[in-house]
Amino acid sequence: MTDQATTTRQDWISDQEVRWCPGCGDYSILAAVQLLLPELDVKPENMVFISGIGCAARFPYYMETYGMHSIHGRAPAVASGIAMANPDLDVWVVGGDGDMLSIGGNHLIHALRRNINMVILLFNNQIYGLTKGQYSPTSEVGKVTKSTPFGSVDHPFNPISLALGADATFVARTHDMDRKHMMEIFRRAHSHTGAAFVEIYQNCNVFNDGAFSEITSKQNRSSMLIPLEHGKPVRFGDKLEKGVVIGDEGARIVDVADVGEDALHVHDEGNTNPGIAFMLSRLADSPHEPTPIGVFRHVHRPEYAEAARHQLVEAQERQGPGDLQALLHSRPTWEVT
Amino acid sequence: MTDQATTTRQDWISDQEVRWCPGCGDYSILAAVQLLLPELDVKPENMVFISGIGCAARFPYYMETYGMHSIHGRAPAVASGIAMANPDLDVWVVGGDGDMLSIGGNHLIHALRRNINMVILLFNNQIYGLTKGQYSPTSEVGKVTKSTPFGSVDHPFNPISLALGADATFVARTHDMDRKHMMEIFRRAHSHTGAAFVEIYQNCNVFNDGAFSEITSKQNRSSMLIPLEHGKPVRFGDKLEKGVVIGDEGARIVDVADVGEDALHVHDEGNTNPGIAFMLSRLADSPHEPTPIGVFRHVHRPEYAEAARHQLVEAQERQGPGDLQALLHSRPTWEVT
Amino acid sequence: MPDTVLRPPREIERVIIRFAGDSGDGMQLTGDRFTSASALFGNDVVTLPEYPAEIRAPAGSLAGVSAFQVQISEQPISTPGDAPNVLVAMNPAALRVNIEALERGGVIIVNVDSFEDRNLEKAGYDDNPLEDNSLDGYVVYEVPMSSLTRKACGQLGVKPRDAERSKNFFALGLISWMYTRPIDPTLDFINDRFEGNERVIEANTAAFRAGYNFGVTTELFEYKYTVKPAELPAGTYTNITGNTALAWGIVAAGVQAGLPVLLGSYPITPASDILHELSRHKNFGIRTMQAEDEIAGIGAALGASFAGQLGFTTTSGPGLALKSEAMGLAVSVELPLVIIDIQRGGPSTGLPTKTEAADLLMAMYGRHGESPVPVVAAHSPSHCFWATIEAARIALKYRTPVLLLSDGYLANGTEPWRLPTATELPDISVAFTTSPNHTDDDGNDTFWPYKRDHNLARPWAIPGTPGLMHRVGGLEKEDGTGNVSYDSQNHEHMVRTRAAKIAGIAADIAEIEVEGDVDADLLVLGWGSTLGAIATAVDRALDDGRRVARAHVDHINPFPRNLGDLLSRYEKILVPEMNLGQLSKLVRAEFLVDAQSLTKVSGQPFTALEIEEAIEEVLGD
Amino acid sequence: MPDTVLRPPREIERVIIRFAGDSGDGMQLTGDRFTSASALFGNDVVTLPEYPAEIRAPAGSLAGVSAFQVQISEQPISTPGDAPNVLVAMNPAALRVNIEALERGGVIIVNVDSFEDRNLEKAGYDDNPLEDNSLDGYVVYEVPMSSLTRKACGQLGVKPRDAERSKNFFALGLISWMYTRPIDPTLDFINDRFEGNERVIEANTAAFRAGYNFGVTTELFEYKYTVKPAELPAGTYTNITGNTALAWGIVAAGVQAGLPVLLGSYPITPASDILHELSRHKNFGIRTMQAEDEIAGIGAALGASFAGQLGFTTTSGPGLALKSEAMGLAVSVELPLVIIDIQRGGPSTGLPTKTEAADLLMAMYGRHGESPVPVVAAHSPSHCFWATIEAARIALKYRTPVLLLSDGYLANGTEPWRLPTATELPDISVAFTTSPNHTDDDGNDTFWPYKRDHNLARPWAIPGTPGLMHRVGGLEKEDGTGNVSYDSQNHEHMVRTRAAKIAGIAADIAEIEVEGDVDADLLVLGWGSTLGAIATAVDRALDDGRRVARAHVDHINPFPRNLGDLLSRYEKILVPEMNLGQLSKLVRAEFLVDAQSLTKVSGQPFTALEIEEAIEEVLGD
Ligand SMILES: Cc1ncc(C[n+]2csc(CCOP(=O)(O)OP(=O)(O)O)c2C)c(N)n1
Ligand SMILES: Cc1ncc(C[n+]2csc(CCOP(=O)(O)OP(=O)(O)O)c2C)c(N)n1
Ligand code: SF4
Ligand code: SF4
Ligand SMILES: [Mg+2]
Ligand SMILES: [Mg+2]
Repeated sequence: MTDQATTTRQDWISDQEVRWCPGCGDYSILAAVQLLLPELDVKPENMVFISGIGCAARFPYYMETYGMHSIHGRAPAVASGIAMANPDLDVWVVGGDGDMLSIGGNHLIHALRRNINMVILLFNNQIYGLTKGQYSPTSEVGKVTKSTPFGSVDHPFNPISLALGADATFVARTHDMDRKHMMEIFRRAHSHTGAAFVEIYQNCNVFNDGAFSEITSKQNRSSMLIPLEHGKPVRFGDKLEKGVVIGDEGARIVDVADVGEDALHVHDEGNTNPGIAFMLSRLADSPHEPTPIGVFRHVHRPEYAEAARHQLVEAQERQGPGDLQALLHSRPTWEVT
Repeated sequence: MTDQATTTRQDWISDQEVRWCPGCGDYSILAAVQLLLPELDVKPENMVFISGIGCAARFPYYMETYGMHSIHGRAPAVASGIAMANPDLDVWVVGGDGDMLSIGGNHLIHALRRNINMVILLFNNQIYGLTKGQYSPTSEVGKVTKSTPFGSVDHPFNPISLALGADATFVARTHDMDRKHMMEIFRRAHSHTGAAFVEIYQNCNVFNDGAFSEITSKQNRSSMLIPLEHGKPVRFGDKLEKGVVIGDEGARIVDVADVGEDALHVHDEGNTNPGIAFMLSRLADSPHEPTPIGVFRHVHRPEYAEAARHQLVEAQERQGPGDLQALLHSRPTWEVT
Repeated sequence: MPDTVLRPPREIERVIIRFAGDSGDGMQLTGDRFTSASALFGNDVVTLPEYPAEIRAPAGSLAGVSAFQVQISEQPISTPGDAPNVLVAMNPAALRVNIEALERGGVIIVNVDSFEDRNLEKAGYDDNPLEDNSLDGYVVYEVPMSSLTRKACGQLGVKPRDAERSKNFFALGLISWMYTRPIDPTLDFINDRFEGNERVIEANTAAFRAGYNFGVTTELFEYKYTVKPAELPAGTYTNITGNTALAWGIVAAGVQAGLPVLLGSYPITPASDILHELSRHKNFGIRTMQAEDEIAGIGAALGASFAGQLGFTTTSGPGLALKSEAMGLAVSVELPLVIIDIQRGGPSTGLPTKTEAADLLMAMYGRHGESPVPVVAAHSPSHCFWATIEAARIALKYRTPVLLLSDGYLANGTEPWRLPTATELPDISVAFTTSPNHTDDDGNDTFWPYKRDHNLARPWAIPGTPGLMHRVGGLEKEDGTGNVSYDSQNHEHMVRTRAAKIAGIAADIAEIEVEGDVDADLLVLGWGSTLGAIATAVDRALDDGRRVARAHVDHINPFPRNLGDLLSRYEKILVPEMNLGQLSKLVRAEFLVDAQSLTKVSGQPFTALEIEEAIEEVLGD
Repeated sequence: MPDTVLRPPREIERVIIRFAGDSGDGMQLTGDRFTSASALFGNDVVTLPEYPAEIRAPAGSLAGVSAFQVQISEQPISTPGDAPNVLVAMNPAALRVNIEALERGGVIIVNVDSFEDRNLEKAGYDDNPLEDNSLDGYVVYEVPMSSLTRKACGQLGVKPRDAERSKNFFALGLISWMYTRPIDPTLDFINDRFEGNERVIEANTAAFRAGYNFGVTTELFEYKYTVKPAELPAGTYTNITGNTALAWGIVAAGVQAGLPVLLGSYPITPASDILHELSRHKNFGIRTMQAEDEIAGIGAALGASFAGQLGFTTTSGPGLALKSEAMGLAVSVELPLVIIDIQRGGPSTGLPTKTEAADLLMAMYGRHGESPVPVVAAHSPSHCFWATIEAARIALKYRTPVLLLSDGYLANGTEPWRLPTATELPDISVAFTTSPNHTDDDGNDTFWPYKRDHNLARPWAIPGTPGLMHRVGGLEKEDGTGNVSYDSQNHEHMVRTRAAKIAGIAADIAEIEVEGDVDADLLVLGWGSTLGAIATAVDRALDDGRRVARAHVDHINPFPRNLGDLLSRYEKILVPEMNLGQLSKLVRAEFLVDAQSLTKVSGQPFTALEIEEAIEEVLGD
């Protein structure tokens, strides 16, 4: 199987029974990944999935690849070590909004600024699933959960803004109701050299059902999702009657009829300045308003593991390969006879 | 002393000998704070300085206030507890770029998103001082330090961008060479309700001397610092010949003569959309180009501790003050006689 | 509902019933209701719930089995019992997972409707166990619960799929009949719990009555039973889990200390419920902060303590590991703080929903440097209340972080608790320092934050107090002044003083008491949640004429001052523990006694039988 | 430089010199140079540097004093000596801080220029100690080092302020003359170190010669001394600090394992130098990652181990506390990993620049659940090299995280080290698993990640290996398959198996050996950096005719297999420790022997005298 250049979906399915709740959005994300991989030129033995703890973080068990279900919040750190150790590996990090934005927020932003080669899939269900329903750093203010019976009082993160604030080189958003879109975004993320951050709106039908349905349900999508496509004006709506313009106040939604097509912002994911991408990320503060999806940013910057490896090569070229005896004798020595 | 409404600088100086290296920028920041406080209507006993570990983090010892020199990276967390416990206290957090952006990055961004009432002073010297000179998450790529003898390979954070990405409500930058500017910014930060984030460019003359001198030295300031002033066009240069415009590519520096005064961006710190502030934060990637200083953002959003307290008041109004016996009997009971 | 079984109910002293089904089947609710009804009836009751680790494992799978065991008794009891006498199995997987625990010859009541091919296969049965004689040693009752429930509800117009959801109430009705339980409490409960949802109330009521009537009318069952009320000390009782008792203990500690409480916590099984419970009691002035992680949780709690509140933080093993460094800070700044660890199966993520008591040595030593903290352990669900107040008392009086240990078994298990009256609760309040406590060489009054009282506790002067401004921190401090000091002798003095402060608490805690045969050769020494199993085992051994004593340590650091003496009086010491021998290590090191370990690390509490057998083995004959 | 002192140098066996001055005075460099020159000359040398905690405390203050003690000897020695014989004090603060340590009657050489009012005041002297007879018991030499240096340099046109910077070389020159040290190594050093900066080379050289000549020409000093070369085993020697030896040990472990090394680390005193040193050796294929915190550091190292590299992480106490949870994961996933803790004064931030050995119990037990890890301790600067290789050997062979303990004293102290040849280094390589290791029920070849070898180690199959894809994690795993398992019996089995694996290492490590009087009544048992002081003390006691033996444990978990036996042979056991008795607790619990503690927690290593006195006390007379 693994010697052939091509794989089938079946090759990526491990023998472990999938144990998410029936109806959980995690299933469709898993399917999207398992359907995509056969389309890429990758081998299961070179693929490593690393996760922290949470429902989402069970992901690696279901993949017939190498994997580690590590500890809560630390997946980006473990994955960094793997990416540094072996450039031939395809390292994917999977985790929930609690795992990667609450306890693990720091490792996430540092992996992003370092631009270390890995695909990071953030399953954002705006809730703690595995611990049975507490609010998360992406839950909306006022959220009533087990730990906030009178409503939460803290303002949530906008994960796309946070990633851009950390100067991530690849930043995208997709959702669990659109397999094709997920596959396309994952494909793009995989092709990126560096840290590719993908936020996936994921429905937890047990503890936060319908959190995204206002924007992701079939009937609402065209009016509530704003697809970002490189080189194209940003438009949406049933008849593409809405669009986005950038002004002195930020990005805002307009009727195309009011401003004219030419005034629309033309999306440039390769803009080295993340300012516009950041503005786009602020179009929606919560999944109850028209929300951009797609690739916000995709730029090139030296990759950390490669740069580190490069220093090793340079050192060898400069100093020759390591010679232990020479090292031991590198400080002043004397002989006793 | 502390009974009087007014204080003098002397009232804010503790009896502990200041032990930073001679010439360290920390001295002037300490002086700025100790000079400012007498101008504010505050009492030493209501003032609490919390820090982590690092040279900067020694700050509380030198203030004749309450204070805790906690552990590396955790000051925002400890300060959060204090701010929640007692709204009458003025809580200040002080730390270095290692303390608050490396090990403590997560607590920082969470304090900012929660908007919990405290002034956060980040002493950014782009180096680890206390541990004698390793690079930090704000050091430029290629930095040669003890831990990176062949140059660092990771891309630094832009602290202002990061704070804006975390949706901070007050974000400002100042530097240790301009006492007046520092005092003004600290005053503004102090008057803010919520988390006020202030990045201070601070010279570590022992391990990273002159890191900011290209922009902060007296002779360079006018051409290299871009003052942000609310309601005013963003201009700088000896003769204010330069200005900033916002365009479809982001913010950029122009010759005023080329674009005309009216095209200049008029700074609005109260813009609820942080997009423009973010763009301004990207004007300079390092302190070797013209760099904005001043207040990037200052908006109102409910403060966390106050919102939490409000829930207590509401609960008491709804349920009456807590009655322990009633609580104990709140589940089904039965009598044994 | 007249009873057509002619024979009067047989009186039995106790019965152990285990309800088992798919996680979706509502077995926890069923068990809980049966328990409450029995408690209200006056029995002594102890429970042991068991959840699967997955939120919702696939229906019908072995991983998805959820169970709830309860012992009801006319005698005071302290465990949920060893082997169940009765197993209610709602599907083949539930039977398969639980059959091993059932006593030989015990009663099995199955929902026969669920024993069809698909479910049998999911449970890994090649043949239907109801048909292949594999259950020959047991008394098996096959009850078509699903279909009978559907029928009962169908009359109300409930759709079959929805009706099926009520089948746990059918089972509850049947068992309620079988053990002559009062039915009103359950009917009331249904009305309360599902208020506003008439359809569900009707369906559940119908199912419950159908189950009850099934017992009444069919002749399937030979007997019904009754368990008389237990003779418990007079008082008002409630049935309580350890986590609720602990949360209430936190509330009570705040009230009895006269201080607002701040809980800084991060969710983790099996501790989260404490956060949940406390967050409902804001009218007590309790602040709960769901922090970004465990370190922030303890950091915020310590900050609150610095500001003059009573800081708590709750967690389980992985979270406690993360708090290590901050606990060291709390030791150094000497502020009151209670850290609560609800232990679960380890190492690492381990078995999150199973119990274990293997964090003891981490509690003792899991910090760098010499960093002593008092350690208190709860020994039963209701004791979680008292242990919490005790931990807070020590924290406040000695200005020290205190570690309180509970475990998953106590957390979710229940027992009837005689509610204390206001006067039974200790006053644990302490005074803040509000004026200078020292006169300097020049005769000026000044404040020394590290000038200690006779308990070696330092003053607690909180921000907002004029004139007492001071700084604390994790660097070593000069004795008295609290200024940073790198002086050798001062450090030596401070390290030893901090140790002496904690050791000195021994004078301020209860002596340990021996139960059983005081003059026996063998002492069974326990800590934590093993109390019930040990007490039962020792009682049984005594009943069998064995000479055995027992003692239980609730304070592990420092130990009760008479513990050494006590241990020296017994030739043999047996220490049952849900770890590989951690308390045993401590007493061996401290008292040089040859304590023998009885260890169990299966995620399950000890049964009394296991301890009884170990006692027999040690005693020989 | 002809010597005008007529008398020939007096031969002495050893001398202990302490150089002390302001942090800005370059005392570390001076001490280091004197040490190197002496080592090159053939003496045995052991050093003890002491830094202030502040980067640069105010000049002239007590807090700013930096000192460097060195013992040079013609006999093999193992400590920097107890009380210095000679104190070089560059300013009043240095005198004040260090005078207490000096032997009664010892020599004090002061830079008299610095004894002016401002400096005296900063040092807290009311009167000038050089004038108030307070130094009467000592031999005091007042040397105007600043002015003489200024003069010597002035001739080269160096500005007085700059010249003053060279005064440490004046002191070095003077002491070099006094102890008849060769001067060429120092002149060479100056040329090397300051290459490219001619001005500085000239100034330092001039100052050094001026100091030397001051000894030669003035008649201030009655004698000069010489210490003959020591008789050390033949070989090539270098003078090495513990941290350098440790870093080289990491390099060597990688070479001897045939694996690339990844160090994931976060800077912290006194461990940072290991990161610094390793980051210079990239040509060995060593990756060093300065992580965002300690957790990321160990996380990355574990990731590298998973990917087939040799993962290391270095830290000190506060960082080790933070790594607790991740170490538990490493225990659970059973991958090779070496965690290195350079202990410092605690608790909390404590005394970052001072030594202590109080993290032992945290190393043993600082993780939740039953989470055993091997613990190895280094006992001298050069032993840090060997202990690192040994830790890596165990980690690789048994697929386990291993904790290696060193401390601030070893880290910065030096000793001459006979460099090993290539053949003296062990081969610690292990093989990756590259093909299926199991046949399933259907006869198919498959890979079981938790099928163990005879050492109970699981296979190490790394990403990139076709056909062996598998997942590991922190949840409990089924024996063999490694699939997640919540089964009770499996958990019990796995907990005990992990414990057995670590315990089994006892068969694979050296037995502990006794030195001294094997048949004595008293055994002095040590671990870690106390070795030198213990050995010296025991030797002296033996010289005094005392009957005493000693043994030193380098493996603390598991203990050497003969330790119990050994301990049982001695009536009395004394355990000197730089903590409050941690090893003592372990041996008492394990072997039920009445080990007595001798404890010191002052941030300073033991002196041999302290141990000698304790031996005397225990032995009585
Ligand atoms: C150190 C630690 N703290 C807490 C937990 C408990 N815990 C497990 S998963 C989780 C959060 C789950 O939420 P999220 O990451 O959003 O994942 P989801 O379940 O929603 O997919 C928590 C708090 C843990 N396992 N370890
Ligand atoms: C848990 C922990 N890790 C590491 C350290 C060591 N440490 C102390 S301060 C510091 C960084 C100092 O840099 P920064 O925060 O930028 O402060 P500065 O000294 O530059 O003001 C480090 C790594 C520590 N004290 N605690
Ligand atoms: S709890 Fe929510 S996120 Fe977790 S498996 Fe169930 S539906 Fe999915
Ligand atoms: S090391 Fe740098 S930051 Fe620290 S006190 Fe000295 S000059 Fe200031
Ligand atoms: Mg989630
Ligand atoms: Mg810094």
